[in-house]
Parts: sequence; C-alpha cells; structure tokens
Amino acid sequence: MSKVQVKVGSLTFKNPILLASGTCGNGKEINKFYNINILGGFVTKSITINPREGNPNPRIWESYAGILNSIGLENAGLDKFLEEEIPFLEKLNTNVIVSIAGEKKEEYYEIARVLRECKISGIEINLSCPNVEGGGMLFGIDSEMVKEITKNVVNIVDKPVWVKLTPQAKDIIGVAKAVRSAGGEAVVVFNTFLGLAIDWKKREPVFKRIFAGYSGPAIKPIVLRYVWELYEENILPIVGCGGIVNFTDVLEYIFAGASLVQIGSANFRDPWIGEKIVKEVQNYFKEEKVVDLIGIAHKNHEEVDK
Amino acid sequence: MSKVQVKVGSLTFKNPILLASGTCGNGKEINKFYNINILGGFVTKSITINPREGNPNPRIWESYAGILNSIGLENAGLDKFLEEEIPFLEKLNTNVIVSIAGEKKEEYYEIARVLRECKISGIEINLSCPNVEGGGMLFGIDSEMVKEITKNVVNIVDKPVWVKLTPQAKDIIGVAKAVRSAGGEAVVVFNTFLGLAIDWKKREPVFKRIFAGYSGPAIKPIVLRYVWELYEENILPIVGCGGIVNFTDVLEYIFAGASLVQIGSANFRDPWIGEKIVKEVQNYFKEEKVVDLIGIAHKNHEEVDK
Amino acid sequence: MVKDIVGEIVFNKKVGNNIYILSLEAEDVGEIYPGQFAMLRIENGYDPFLRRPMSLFKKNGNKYYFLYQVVGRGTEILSRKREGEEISILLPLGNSFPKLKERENVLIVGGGVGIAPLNFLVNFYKDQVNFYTFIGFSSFVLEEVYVDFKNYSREFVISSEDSSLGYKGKILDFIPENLDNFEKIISCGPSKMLEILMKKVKDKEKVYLSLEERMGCGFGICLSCAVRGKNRLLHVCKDGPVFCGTEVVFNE
Amino acid sequence: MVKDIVGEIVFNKKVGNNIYILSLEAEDVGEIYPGQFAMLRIENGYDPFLRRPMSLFKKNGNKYYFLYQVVGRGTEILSRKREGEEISILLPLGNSFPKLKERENVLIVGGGVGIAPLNFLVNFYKDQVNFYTFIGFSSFVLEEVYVDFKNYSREFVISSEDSSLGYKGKILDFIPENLDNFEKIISCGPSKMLEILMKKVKDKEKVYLSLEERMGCGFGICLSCAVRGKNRLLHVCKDGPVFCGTEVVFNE
Ligand SMILES: Cc1cc2nc3c(=O)[nH]c(=O)nc-3n(C[C@H](O)[C@H](O)[C@H](O)COP(=O)(O)OP(=O)(O)OC[C@H]3O[C@@H](n4cnc5c(N)ncnc54)[C@H](O)[C@@H]3O)c2cc1C
Ligand SMILES: Cc1cc2nc3c(=O)[nH]c(=O)nc-3n(C[C@H](O)[C@H](O)[C@H](O)COP(=O)(O)OP(=O)(O)OC[C@H]3O[C@@H](n4cnc5c(N)ncnc54)[C@H](O)[C@@H]3O)c2cc1C
Ligand SMILES: Cc1cc2nc3c(=O)[nH]c(=O)nc-3n(C[C@H](O)[C@H](O)[C@H](O)COP(=O)(O)O)c2cc1C
Ligand SMILES: Cc1cc2nc3c(=O)[nH]c(=O)nc-3n(C[C@H](O)[C@H](O)[C@H](O)COP(=O)(O)O)c2cc1C
Ligand code: FES
Ligand code: FES
Repeated sequence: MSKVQVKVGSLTFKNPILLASGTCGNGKEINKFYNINILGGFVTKSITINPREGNPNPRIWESYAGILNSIGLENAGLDKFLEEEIPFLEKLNTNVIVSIAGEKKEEYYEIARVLRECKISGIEINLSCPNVEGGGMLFGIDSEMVKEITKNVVNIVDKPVWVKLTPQAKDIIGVAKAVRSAGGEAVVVFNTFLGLAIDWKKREPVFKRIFAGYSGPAIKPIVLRYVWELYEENILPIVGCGGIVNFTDVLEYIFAGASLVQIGSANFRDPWIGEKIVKEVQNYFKEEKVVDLIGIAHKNHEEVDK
Repeated sequence: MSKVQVKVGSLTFKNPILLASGTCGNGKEINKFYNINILGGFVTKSITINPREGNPNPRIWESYAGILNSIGLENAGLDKFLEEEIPFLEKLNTNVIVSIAGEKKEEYYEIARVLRECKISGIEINLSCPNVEGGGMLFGIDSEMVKEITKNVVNIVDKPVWVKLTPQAKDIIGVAKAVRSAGGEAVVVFNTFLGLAIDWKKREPVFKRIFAGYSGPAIKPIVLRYVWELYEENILPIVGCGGIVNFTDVLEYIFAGASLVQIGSANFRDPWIGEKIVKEVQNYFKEEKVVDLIGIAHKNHEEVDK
Repeated sequence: MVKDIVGEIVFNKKVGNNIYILSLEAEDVGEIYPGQFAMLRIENGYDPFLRRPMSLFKKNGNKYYFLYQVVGRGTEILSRKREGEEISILLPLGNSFPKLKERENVLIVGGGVGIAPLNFLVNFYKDQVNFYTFIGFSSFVLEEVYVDFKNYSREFVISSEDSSLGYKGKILDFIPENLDNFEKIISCGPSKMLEILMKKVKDKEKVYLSLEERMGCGFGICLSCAVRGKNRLLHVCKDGPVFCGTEVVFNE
Repeated sequence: MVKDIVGEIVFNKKVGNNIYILSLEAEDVGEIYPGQFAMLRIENGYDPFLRRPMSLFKKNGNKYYFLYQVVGRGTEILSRKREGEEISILLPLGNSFPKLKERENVLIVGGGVGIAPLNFLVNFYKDQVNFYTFIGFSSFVLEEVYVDFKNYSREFVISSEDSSLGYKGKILDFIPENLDNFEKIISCGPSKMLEILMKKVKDKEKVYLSLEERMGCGFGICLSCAVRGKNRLLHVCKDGPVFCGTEVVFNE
C-alpha cells in the first residue's frame, strides 16, 4: 500500500489532498493546469436543482490574509451539471465528490435521487445555506436538521455521504454526532466563517447581503482548533478545510487529526497548488505512512504531559 | 464640543481610540513613545489578586496576519499594581480602565473592593479566564455567570463597569443582554479567539496548553460581524476590538456600530500606532462628528434596500 | 497555455500622478494577444492574498510592461517595489480583441490606465491598421505612456481634465461626431466612459470593450467576476475581458 | 530614545549557507551600545505581522548592518529583499554588554549568527580591550563575517563543523582550558552552547550572555519573552538581552 494512501469510510484516496468545493470549478478548469487525477480527489462547486445567477457585485473582497466572498451559489443547475460536467467527471481517475445545496430540504433529496445514477465517488452536503422554510437559518446550525437531511440523503443516494459543517453552528460536536448517527461517513471542517467588511468610502457594507463568507489563511488557527476538538471526541473521520496555503499547513491539519484536507482559496492564488502539495506529500512520506500520523500531535502532547 | 469626543455611559472620551488590555502594558511603556494622554483612553494589563508567572514558553507564535498568544495573565498581582502602577495612572489625563481577572468569582470582587478607592475611570471585566470552580469553563461563556459577576462588581466598585466578551460564548447577544441587566455600561467585543497551532517539526501543539488566544488583522471580519449584530440589537454601547491595524479599520468599526475601539496586537508592530490613528481621526472628522457616524452603515444599507 | 513565470523588476517608474510603468524581465511565453491580461502576485507573504489583474501594456520578447494606477493596498505596495525584486506573473489570461483587418479604420478610445490593453493592440498591428486614437487622462503623464499611440496612429488626440496635457476635458468630448466611418471602435477605461461611448454608437456590433470586475482568480474558478450580459451572465475573466458591444449592459 | 527609522537596503548579501549580511542606510540615531538590538519589519503587508528581533552587527554613522540566518518565513522573505527596498527598523532596544575596561582580557565565544552582537562589541572597543575570540560556524562563511574579530583580537580561533573553515568541530572544543585569566567572558549563540559554556566557568559573575526568546514586541508590552531567572522572571527584551551568568538558569 502506498505510504500516502488514506481510507475514509468506504472510499480510498491515493493521497490526502483534495480541492474544496467552489474553489476548483468542476475539475475541468484546474485540469488545464495539471492532471487532476494526481489529487486524492476534489469536490465540485455546489449544485442546486435550479440554475442560480448568484449574488450581485461585488462578490469578493479582500481582508488581511483572507477573503470575503458572496458568490451566492452561482451554478448552472442540476440538468446542466448532468449534461455538461458529469461525462467529464465520470471519466476521471480520482475521487469526485459532488457538493449539493438547496434552499429547502426537499431540494437536497431531489438532487440525491438523480446523482444516485452517476458514477461519482460520493456526496458532500453543503449545509451553509439559508433554509427558506426555516426563517433563513442555515441548515447546518441545527443538529436535528442536520441529522434529518443527512439521513435522508444517505438513504437515497447509496454512496458515501460527507457533511460539510458550518462554523456558525454553536454546537459543532453535537452536529458531528448527528452526522454520525445519520450514517454520514465524514465531516468536512469547515465551510466559510460569517464575516463583514464595511466599505469605508461608501460607509455601507461591502456586500449587498451584508455578511459574506470568510476564508483563507486568516482562519486557519480557528479551524485547526475545532479539528483538534473533534478528533478528541473520536466521532467520524475529519476532512480539514480552512486556510491551507502550503504543505506545512497540511501537516498541521493531519497531525491535529484530519484524515484528509481540502484546499480552497489558495487555488485562486496559485492554480497549481494542489499538484505542488501532492508532490510534497509524496516526498515527505517516504518512510512513514500518512495514516500513522493522523492525530499524532495528540499522542505526542500527552506523552509530554506525563 | 470636540468633533471626535464620544460619551459612553458615564464616561467621556476625548476621542474613540483606546489601547487594549495586555497590549500596552500599564501605560508607562507606551508613554515612552508618545504622550498617552492624547488617547481616548487605555486599558491596563489584566490584574489578578495574586502575582502570576504566566505560562511556559513559547508564549507567542505567528500565523498568517495573526498571532497566537499564551501569556497566561502574567502580572505582578494587585498589591504591586497598587504600589507601582496606580500612582502613575492616577496622574494621567485620559481615561484609565483597569482590567480585572480571576480564577474564582470571589477574586473579581476582591479586586473591585480595592479599586473602589483608586482614581481610575472604570473597570473592564476580563471574563476569558477559566473558572476553576466551574470545571475550567470560561466565565464569559455563560450568561448567568456573566450577569452575576457583573452585577456584583457594579455594586462594589461604584465606577463604570465594562465587560469584555469572549467570542467563545455561544450566545453573544444573550451575554450582552446579561451585561446590560447587571448594570454594565458597555461591552468590549472581543477578547482573543481560541486557536491552535501545531509545530509540524515537533509534531505537537506549539503551546503547552494546546489552545491559545488568536488576535490580529486576521480576525477583523469576524469581530466586525458581531459588532454589526450587536448594534442591530441596540443593547449597550459597543467597544470594538479585534484586528485594527490602521485608520480605515477604525472607520469600519465605527460605521458598523462601535462607539469606541481598542487597538491590540498592532501596538507590538508599531508602538506609535495609537498616536498615529488619533491624529488621523482628528484629521478625518473636521466637519462631521464621530458620534453622528456611529453605526451609519446600518442606515446607509437600509436606504439602499428601499 | 497559461504559465506562472517569475518576473524580475527592470524598472518600476512613476510616469504620472499615481501612475507607474512596471517592466519585468521573465521567460518568454510566446505570443500574447492584445487584450489579454495577467494576474500579478504582489507579495510573498499572504497579505494581500489575491493576485491583481493587469492588462499587458507592451511586450518585447522576455520584457513585459504594465501600466498601472495606485488605487488601493495592492497597487500601493506594488508601487514601492524596486529593481531586482521578483513578482510572479500568471499569464496570458482571458480572450483578446477581435482580429483586425489590413487597413481597417479603427477608433481607439481610452481613459486613464485603461489605455494599457489598447497600447498593446496598437503595437501589435502597427502600420497594418489605421488607428484613430483618442485618449484622456485626469492629469499629466509622461510621453512614454502614449508615445506608441502617437507613432502608430493616423490621428492622435489626447486630453486631460486639468489641461496639463493636450486638450482640456474628458476625451469623449473630442471624439469624432460621426462614427460611421470606423469599421471598429475599441475602448477601455472607466465604466462611466464606456457607457456614454456606447450611447453614441448606433451599430453596437462594431464596438469592443475591455471590462473590469473584481477578480478572485482570473481563470474561471471563483465566479466572482460575473457581470450581467444581454442574454446571460458573463464572467469577465474567461468570457472576457473583451466583449462585443452587443453583449454588454450598463445598469448597475 | 527608541526610534522607528526607515532603512533603504544597500545590499543584502549571501555570505554563507543560509547566512546573509543586510546593510541598510537610514537616519543616524546616534550611539548604540553593543548588545542592543533592533526589531525589523519585514513586510509592508500584514503577513508576517510581527517584527523580527536582530542584533546590530555593525554600525557606521547612517549605515546599519545585520547578520542573519534564514530559519523561517520571516527571514526567508527578508533574504529575497533587494537593494533599494525599504525596511522599517525600531531601535535601539534592550540593555547592552557591561562596560569594558581599558586593556581588560575578554574572552569572546560566539556560535553562528550569535556572533552578531559580539562583532558590534569588538568594533566598539577595538584596540582598547584585549579580545580573545573563539567563534564557530556549522559551515563556510565569507571572511567579511569575521574579519573584524580577526583584526581586533589578540587571539582569534574559528572552527566549523564540516571543516570548511578553520578547525573542525564545535567552538567549545577549542576554547582555553583555563578560564581564570579572563576578566570577562562574553558569549552569544545557540542555547545549548551557552549552557555548556556556563558549566565550564566557575566564576559565573564574569560571564555575560546574550539570550534569545520569541518576541512579540521587543519593548516590554507583550510579555512573551519571559525566561526563568535565578530569582525572578526575566523579560529578554527589557531586562536583557544581555544577562550576567549569575542570573540565568538553563533547564527547560
Ligand atoms: C482584466 C483587467 C485588467 C486590468 N488592467 C489594469 C491595468 O492595466 N492597469 C491598472 O492600473 N489597472 C488594471 N485593472 C484594475 C486593477 O486590477 C485594480 O486597480 C487593482 O486590482 C486594484 O488593486 P488594489 O489592491 O490596489 O485595490 P484594492 O481596492 O485594495 O483591491 C482589493 C481587491 O479588489 C480588486 N479590485 C479592486 N479594483 C479592481 C478593479 N478595478 N478591477 C479588478 N479588480 C479590482 C483587487 O484586485 C483586489 O482583489 C485591470 C482589471 C481587470 C479586471
Ligand atoms: C535579541 C535578539 C537578537 C537576535 N539577533 C539575531 C541576529 O543578529 N541574527 C539572527 O540571524 N537572528 C537573531 N535573532 C533570532 C531571530 O530573531 C530569529 O531567527 C527570527 O526572528 C526568526 O524569524 P523567522 O520568521 O525566520 O522564523 P519563524 O520561526 O517563522 O518565526 C516565527 C516567530 O518566531 C520568532 N522567532 C523564531 N525564532 C526566534 C528566535 N530564535 N529568537 C527570537 N524570536 C524568534 C520570530 O521573530 C517570529 O515572530 C535574535 C533574537 C533575539 C531575541
Ligand atoms: C469563492 C468561494 C466559493 C465557494 N463556494 C463554495 C461552494 O459552492 N460550496 C461549498 O461547500 N463551499 C464553498 N466555498 C468554501 C470553500 O470550499 C472552503 O470551505 C472555504 O473557503 C475554507 O477553505 P479555504 O480557507 O482554504 O478557502 C467557497 C469558498 C470561496 C472562497
Ligand atoms: C499578547 C497579548 C496579551 C493579551 N492580554 C490580555 C489581557 O491581559 N486581558 C485582556 O482582557 N485581553 C488581553 N489580550 C487581548 C487583547 O486585549 C485584544 O482583545 C485582542 O488581542 C484582540 O485585539 P487585536 O486583534 O487588536 O489584538 C491580549 C492579547 C495579546 C495579543
Ligand atoms: S476571476 Fe475568478 S472566475 Fe473570474
Ligand atoms: S518581546 Fe514583548 S515583552 Fe519582551
């Protein structure tokens, strides 16, 4: 077995490096820069039943070592996805996780029903969307809601299901447990943080929807903290995501307890980052196995304490 | 009245710029760089009843555009504070807010009793400390606890009391309401975020206590978001604190709803930053008054929506 | 093919109020078409995090030139870079202006640093096409900013708002009344300028505009550069930055 | 008085494996005492955020020199800075080595870039004090790194771990057996080296060590540079960086 291979639930990854939803298009775009089959896998841009135009401009704004985005789930909708993306995706030789999103519970299920027929590795449920039937609260905030949606998608889709957590949830551990009890195979930690920027020249919020998703290197220490906590609870395999910009960030995530990682905003700055980091992973893990070092910092820390 | 003057509760500030607790010593250190009486005020390093040596090294670690610290409330204790710092502080011509901390509720009250006699402007209660009687939970997480401590300190001290919130609290709005009902005059938003860094060479957490306080420019968009939310709830005046590194950050805070701001980590990078920003504030507010622009972005945004 | 090359600064020269020409020496990536742009990585640290989109102003073999204006943090930091420093350049990105025909009469309308891609265009077709160039600035710029237009245009008009250069006023005040004689009209500059220009042209099909929108990536993965088009959502970085007059709408 | 001055890079030259000399031209802040340090701001952006502590290696009027090793992100970025670039320098910070007496016999023990403050010391007292200098490196460095020691010391011994320079081995293997003849022993370098050196000296009072600890500010407000001293907690930036042998403890 390869030193860098990792199994998470029923899926095997040739290495722990994935690209995050919404930051790598649907694979084709990054495939122009390098052969994406080198990756452990990647997650497609979240799809919704109906096409969505997304939010008005501006959609992106820079903060210090971080970015705020308000793309608003722009996507061509499920039908176009099946027509234009699936044929390419089905031919790939890496794990393709399809991210699904909705404004109503039922939308998740509808997409799941259709994806059942596709040759894809698994589903990632994006729950950082406002629930229009629930007063606009994010689905991912409420453990019961997370459990319900996850369970139904798991039952429908007949493929591994991951749930991407939102840091807005007040009880992250509780949400992760809900995912486990509903049959999810992993938790992805995290989607973007809710943030705000004020345009001081215009004296109004930068974004029309006021708040936007905060991502990039700036959020790393906070996400890493939750990865540590979740690992201690030993609930489900953890897919770490947040602020990874280089190989040592990946090591921090793995040592803190992530089985896999996803690279997000860093793709914007360097489209080859996935390939570069995969090579560094292969280089670093010549003697040791990735799987033996997942969470190693917990062990090392205890030993120090004794 | 000066254009930049701001009243918060019973205190008047000559301008909205303060320095944050733990990032400006006890005034003397920064006073070597400029006359600190130019500031709206500053908050002393949190003091505890007994002297504290603080945490083992390393105590500071850099992340991307942010820092993690684990100082562990090193301070010389209340007696030394009275002896060595108070005489200097009492002679200042700006608002001196004394930050108090403890491991037990009673410690806050003890300090408050003593500070009652001192000529200081007010008290800032630092509730980001583990409650040793309450299983190590931060005091500031639990609204009831916040209410109890605040109320008692308010009753004892006979001076304005501010409460510095911790972003670890799950119900920030609830905590702020608790402060109001207990008689606090303002909420300071925020203390540091809980973060983690892994030393990838040693494969263990950087800090002996694993988690550390995350601050600096990286956290700004998240803090700003809470300032916005708290302003909408109209609970108490807001003192914004988190990631301010230049004058436009101050504008963002004021327009989002902060009446005053505190500059923290930026003092480490530039000891003159307080003075520089005060001058920029004086320059910018030549026609308009600060007080008229607090929260202006809320109004401007509504107007856009209509 | 898009490449990420390391450019060493040859010079980074102030050529006007807040306006600079940046010259970088780097691997020659071969032909770049007029209108294409690059994404420059301003810092080695992660703040600022994103690259900045910049049109090619000129290219000579392994020498790349950009004309930029300091408007915010990124360009401010860029303006302090010195000879010898390295900047990573992702290029070429985006589509390009339409192929111009031999002896075609082309009206060029440029505002401020928006002249950058137009300068590249004029250099690319010099002597083959009849350019009629009208460019305006808010204030004085050195001659090297517009010398190529001057050399390679049949007609060359320059204006500035403070009359420090050429005619006093906005450039649209000086473009020909009758636009029927031009086979193509190519423009880049402030959005307001483009909008007014469009109103003056009956036959939108012969107009080509290079648009700007905030960009996260520059190559189609972040979807931050969306603008409303006539029939569909356009993404400036991959559907553009050059759009035909029939595609664009101005009403935001 | 501590000042924040802007230094323009005169050169930033590689002088060894991962070792550089940085020369900056800036306002002359006047006398700086040997052992004092500066906090350098590496980037204009906010990443990295903190300044980096660096001892003065040498100063000539308005020319400031630093000797540094690339160990992490900050120094790596610094090593890519070029002539003409500007760096903000906060200085002078910290205390200094004790005043040396005319014709005193002083043993200097330096390891790696730890020689920086020692070089300043030797330059400061050149010809007035009898220096016996023993410095070691892990591998080759150019002569300009140690030429001042060579010129101004009664005895000068250099070693390297890979024998590319002087004797082969750690410098502590070559210092005199009998340390009684020295009125002072002054050292800076890796903590392990200092610890072993201290064990060799009976009379701790004549030893002065320059210590390093991670620093947030460099002037006493962040409390991150605490180290345990014999009787109390020491803060390297304001109580040090120079400590008398009687004050320090090694046991972490
Ligand atoms: C295809 C294209 C070509 C361009 N060519 C040039 C050129 O040749 N010369 C020139 O001076 N400018 C050009 N621009 C505009 C230039 O990219 C912005 O002025 C620059 O990014 C501003 O960066 P900043 O950090 O100084 O400003 P800030 O406002 O601090 O930037 C914050 C963020 O917003 C983005 N941003 C801000 N303004 C713009 C804008 N107008 N367009 C796109 N992104 C923006 C930045 O890239 C950054 O991500 C071009 C833009 C595009 C889209
Ligand atoms: C008083 C003093 C004088 C010094 N003089 C010199 C000198 O002349 N030449 C030289 O090469 N080095 C010197 N050092 C060490 C130098 O400051 C560090 O090597 C440097 O800060 C590392 O920065 P980095 O970003 O490359 O490393 P990183 O490890 O990425 O730095 C991360 C953080 O840790 C801090 N840090 C890391 N290592 C050290 C260290 N050993 N000491 C203090 N802070 C550290 C950095 O300042 C930064 O804040 C001195 C340190 C002190 C305290
Ligand atoms: C522009 C942009 C678009 C995104 N779109 C999606 C999306 O469609 N679905 C999703 O689950 N996450 C989306 N994300 C979140 C990322 O997948 C990732 O969780 C987040 O950016 C944190 O990782 P990072 O710090 O590495 O960027 C998006 C992020 C960005 C910056
Ligand atoms: C080194 C350090 C020490 C701090 N010590 C204290 C403290 O003693 N009491 C307190 O209430 N906050 C303390 N803080 C938190 C700051 O006052 C401030 O709330 C926080 O750093 C966020 O602001 P910033 O991003 O501007 O730094 C400390 C922060 C740092 C970085
Ligand atoms: S800039 Fe990212 S899609 Fe256009
Ligand atoms: S470095 Fe901040 S107190 Fe010493």
